[in-house]
Amino acid sequence: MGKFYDELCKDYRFREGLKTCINCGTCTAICPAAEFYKYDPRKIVDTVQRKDDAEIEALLKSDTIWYCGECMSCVTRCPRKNGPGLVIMALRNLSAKLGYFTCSEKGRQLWPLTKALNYNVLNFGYCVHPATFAYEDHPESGPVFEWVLNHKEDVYARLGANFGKEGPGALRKIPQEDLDELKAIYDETGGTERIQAVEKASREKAAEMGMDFDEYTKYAFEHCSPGHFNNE
Amino acid sequence: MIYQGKQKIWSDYQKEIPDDHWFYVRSCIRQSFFPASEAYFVKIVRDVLGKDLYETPHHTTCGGIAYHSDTIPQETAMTIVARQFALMKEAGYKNLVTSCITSFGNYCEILETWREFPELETRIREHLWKACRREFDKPEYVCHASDVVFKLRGEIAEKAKYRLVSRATGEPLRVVEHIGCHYSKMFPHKGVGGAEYPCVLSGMVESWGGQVIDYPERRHCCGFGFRQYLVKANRGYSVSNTHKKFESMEPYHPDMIITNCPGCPYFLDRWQYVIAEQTGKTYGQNGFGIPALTYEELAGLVLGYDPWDLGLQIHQVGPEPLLDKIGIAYDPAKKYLGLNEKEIMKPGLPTVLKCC
Amino acid sequence: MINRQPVIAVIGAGIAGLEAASQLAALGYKPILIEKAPVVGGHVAEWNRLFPDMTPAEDVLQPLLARTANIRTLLNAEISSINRLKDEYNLLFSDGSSLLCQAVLFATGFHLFDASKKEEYGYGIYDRVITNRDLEQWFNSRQDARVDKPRAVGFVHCVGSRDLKAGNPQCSKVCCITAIKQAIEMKEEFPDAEVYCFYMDLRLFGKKYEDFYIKAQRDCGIHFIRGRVSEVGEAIDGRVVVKAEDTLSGKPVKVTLDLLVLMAGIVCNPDAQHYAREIGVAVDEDGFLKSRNNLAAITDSSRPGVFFAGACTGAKTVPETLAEARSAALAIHHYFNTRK
Amino acid sequence: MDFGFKLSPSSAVNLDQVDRRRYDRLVQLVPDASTCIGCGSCSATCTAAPWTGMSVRKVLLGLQRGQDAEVDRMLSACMLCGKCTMVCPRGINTRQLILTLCRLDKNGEVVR
Repeated sequence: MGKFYDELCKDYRFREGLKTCINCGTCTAICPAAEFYKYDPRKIVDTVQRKDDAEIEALLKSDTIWYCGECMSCVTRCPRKNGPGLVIMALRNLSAKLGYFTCSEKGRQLWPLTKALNYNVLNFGYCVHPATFAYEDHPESGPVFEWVLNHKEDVYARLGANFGKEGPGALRKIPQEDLDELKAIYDETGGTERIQAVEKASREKAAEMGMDFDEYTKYAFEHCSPGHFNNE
Repeated sequence: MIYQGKQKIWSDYQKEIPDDHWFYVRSCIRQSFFPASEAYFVKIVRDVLGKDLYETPHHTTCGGIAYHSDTIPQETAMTIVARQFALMKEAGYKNLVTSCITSFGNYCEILETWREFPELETRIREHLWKACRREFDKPEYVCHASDVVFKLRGEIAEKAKYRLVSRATGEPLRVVEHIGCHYSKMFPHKGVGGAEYPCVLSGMVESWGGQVIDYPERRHCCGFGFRQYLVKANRGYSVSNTHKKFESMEPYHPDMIITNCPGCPYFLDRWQYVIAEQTGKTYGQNGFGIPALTYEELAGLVLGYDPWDLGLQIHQVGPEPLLDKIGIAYDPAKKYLGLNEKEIMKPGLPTVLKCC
Repeated sequence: MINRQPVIAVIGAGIAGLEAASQLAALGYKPILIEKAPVVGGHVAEWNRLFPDMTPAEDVLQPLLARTANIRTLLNAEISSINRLKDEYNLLFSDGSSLLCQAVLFATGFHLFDASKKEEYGYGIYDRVITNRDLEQWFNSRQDARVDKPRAVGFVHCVGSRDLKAGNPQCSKVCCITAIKQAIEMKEEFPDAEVYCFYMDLRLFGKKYEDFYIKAQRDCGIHFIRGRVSEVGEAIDGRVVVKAEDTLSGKPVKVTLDLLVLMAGIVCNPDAQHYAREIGVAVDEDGFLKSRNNLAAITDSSRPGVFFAGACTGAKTVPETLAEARSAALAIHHYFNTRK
Repeated sequence: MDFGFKLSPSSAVNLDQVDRRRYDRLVQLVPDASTCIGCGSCSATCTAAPWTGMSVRKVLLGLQRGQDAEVDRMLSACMLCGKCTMVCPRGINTRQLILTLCRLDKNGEVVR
């Protein structure tokens, strides 16, 4: 009893985020995720504070913990100084660590995210970069951004960026020695290990689902089964 | 609405903002989607107002988006931030200015966590030393770039070429503000004006002649939600949240939206395009949308810079009705030109949303 | 023979001070009532009717006033500081006068929590948001433009109570029943109005309180929603939009109201904290004055000659306050009796 | 244009718009129905609950939150054993409540 709870307690965000919950629902009332998804942050915090291993394990393997948008609106209002959003971050962290995230559709999205964001960080020095922002993955970025992406050099030069060049400025090329430092930080602090663990669990899941890994990655990125939203 | 009530709250959340010598760190999203905003922030602060703002080419992301998408452990995010602090120390600066709200929130969260758990700070110092052979000092002040513009809003007003009023009627423009969740929702005292009625943007709008419009869903998230936008399968969450905000602000007929966070203007802009395509509905006048600008773009406009230099052409919502209302001169023929008026193709047009 | 001549200062002439002074007088003492305000009666004098019998506040106050009419009462008397001497206390007033006494009774009562501090509820910002006290004053005066034939009224329980962020983690105890009283009164006043109560827990501990709750449900059709209000916004017509989670169904709810009443909680009178610290009387972690023993000696302070009655030690109902005031009078009597 | 995702309606219950006619009529016919305190005794003792999610408490709440389909689904699971009547601390005649409710349509009209 309580082994997952004890594990969660090692996470500073969990210690900050869970004091005592009185189930008042203040968090849920303004939660952007609760409004659209089958999601209730109050219930998650209440489940976790019951310390029941079976219940927490079910959460770690569920879609539920992946619905939060980490806007932290809940943190402002909780009368008991809890941060449901921080509790979610700790749950997600543990789910990633244990490989449980592959048990749910929303959890499996962790791989395409991990791959894309960390690729950007380690190669361009930023989490998002026009070089890897593909219009076909982002049709909502609109015809105007399709145009920007098709004329990156011209448009970014026009708008005062230092696109892909040395020296300071927006979208500059990050010197290799700085990217090397980022890599060293990842190696030192568990970032690399996390990426590898998420990849390994995802590859196993892809095999289990009978999918080629690229196909699995794309499917996780794009596919949304019915049933997540409240009206479904 | 009782304006004095807000003033009373604002007076409780006075934030100390240093008035010079800033160490600037850029934003993943702002530099990608609103590069001219960063360029004009630097230009206005340095060239127009004569302040010292330093940028090193060696700085990087703070890792905030990767962190809030749960793809890196907390200690990785903290050590990336510690490296930024180290670069600041090496350059001899103490006042950190971030171009991004997620970063600003990330820096505040990390410093607060270290304050509460000093052993964690010690561990991060070890990590940074082992990984990069660097040492850091914590910043004396952490500000968002909008705090700086807020601080300088009076000087900008003095040099302004335009005011946020209708040229035809002299009436103030009706402006909706959108603060960005990580600015002060986690730490209300870190934001100018607190979490419930922040005045960092409303202060600018009022100084520059506009009228701030409150509406019921003002405090609601733009819908970014990190993974809820970044993963295609989740974007229904993102657009639904923005939709909720637009439905709530629609009856007030705002002339524009001013935003704090780099992500919000992207979502408040692009989701108008998507909503128009999916439902046929537009929120501005005559089939246009409501322009969602960055505060740098707005500062640039009042100072009289060319809207196309400020990058308003890479918003999907056309800014022309707003520019016309204020009486800002622009050349439609030059909207989509490259550097030195180089002819490049024009973007395609949305089927529903009018944008020029 | 008991020494009948000590000077007893009763600080505060609300119902606790009045009742205690009246009892002390009946025991043969000559207490002095010290009141900062220009009138006596405290909060009860500002209230219209009292739960759970809808007794006019007047009916509680009038007999007390009659019984204390001959007691020396200093009005507009602001104590600037209190000095502790060997066995005595010297009260210094802002007009330069002073009073040397052998016993001090704190009957300093409570302050209503400043509802504007719960910024998300918009008190002092949104026109249609008022407090329990504002509504009670409207019942008295019928003059408040904000109360204008409302068709939908909401009550928010626990505003600045049970709230760590507001600095008051304690339950204010009387707000649940006050909300039910005021909700019933509003329903009686405006029968067509929908009335909502947003609560975390309904703490209806007192005699007849549960009956009052059943009446509110069955006879008045008041809607009880178990969820703490998270946010209030203003709609374009000036009405307020209230958001909460209905935790019993696990769904966010929102409702548009013509009037929102915040049940501001009870906090210690800051003057009392100030005086207590000056004379070395302990203040509890909850901000209220600390009794020598919360079970057996609630009216005793940590210092000889200093006593408590009423809400200075925590939220109290009217009957509890009156009973405690009598108890304090008796404690003072024993104090002088045993010292003799 | 297909973006690969779509707008979703808000799930927040808007109390301004909820149709409470069926509930109001029920309360006219069985006034005690309004005195429910949501304690859950009825659900805890309910024979049908473990398999069907039947709960008198939730039925009453669902009526006030515009969740008619869910209410009818729960009602259809009731076996009228009456155990809930025995345990209700407010003495609500839940059996009568259920029978009455089954006779009311969405508009609160007696149809059976």
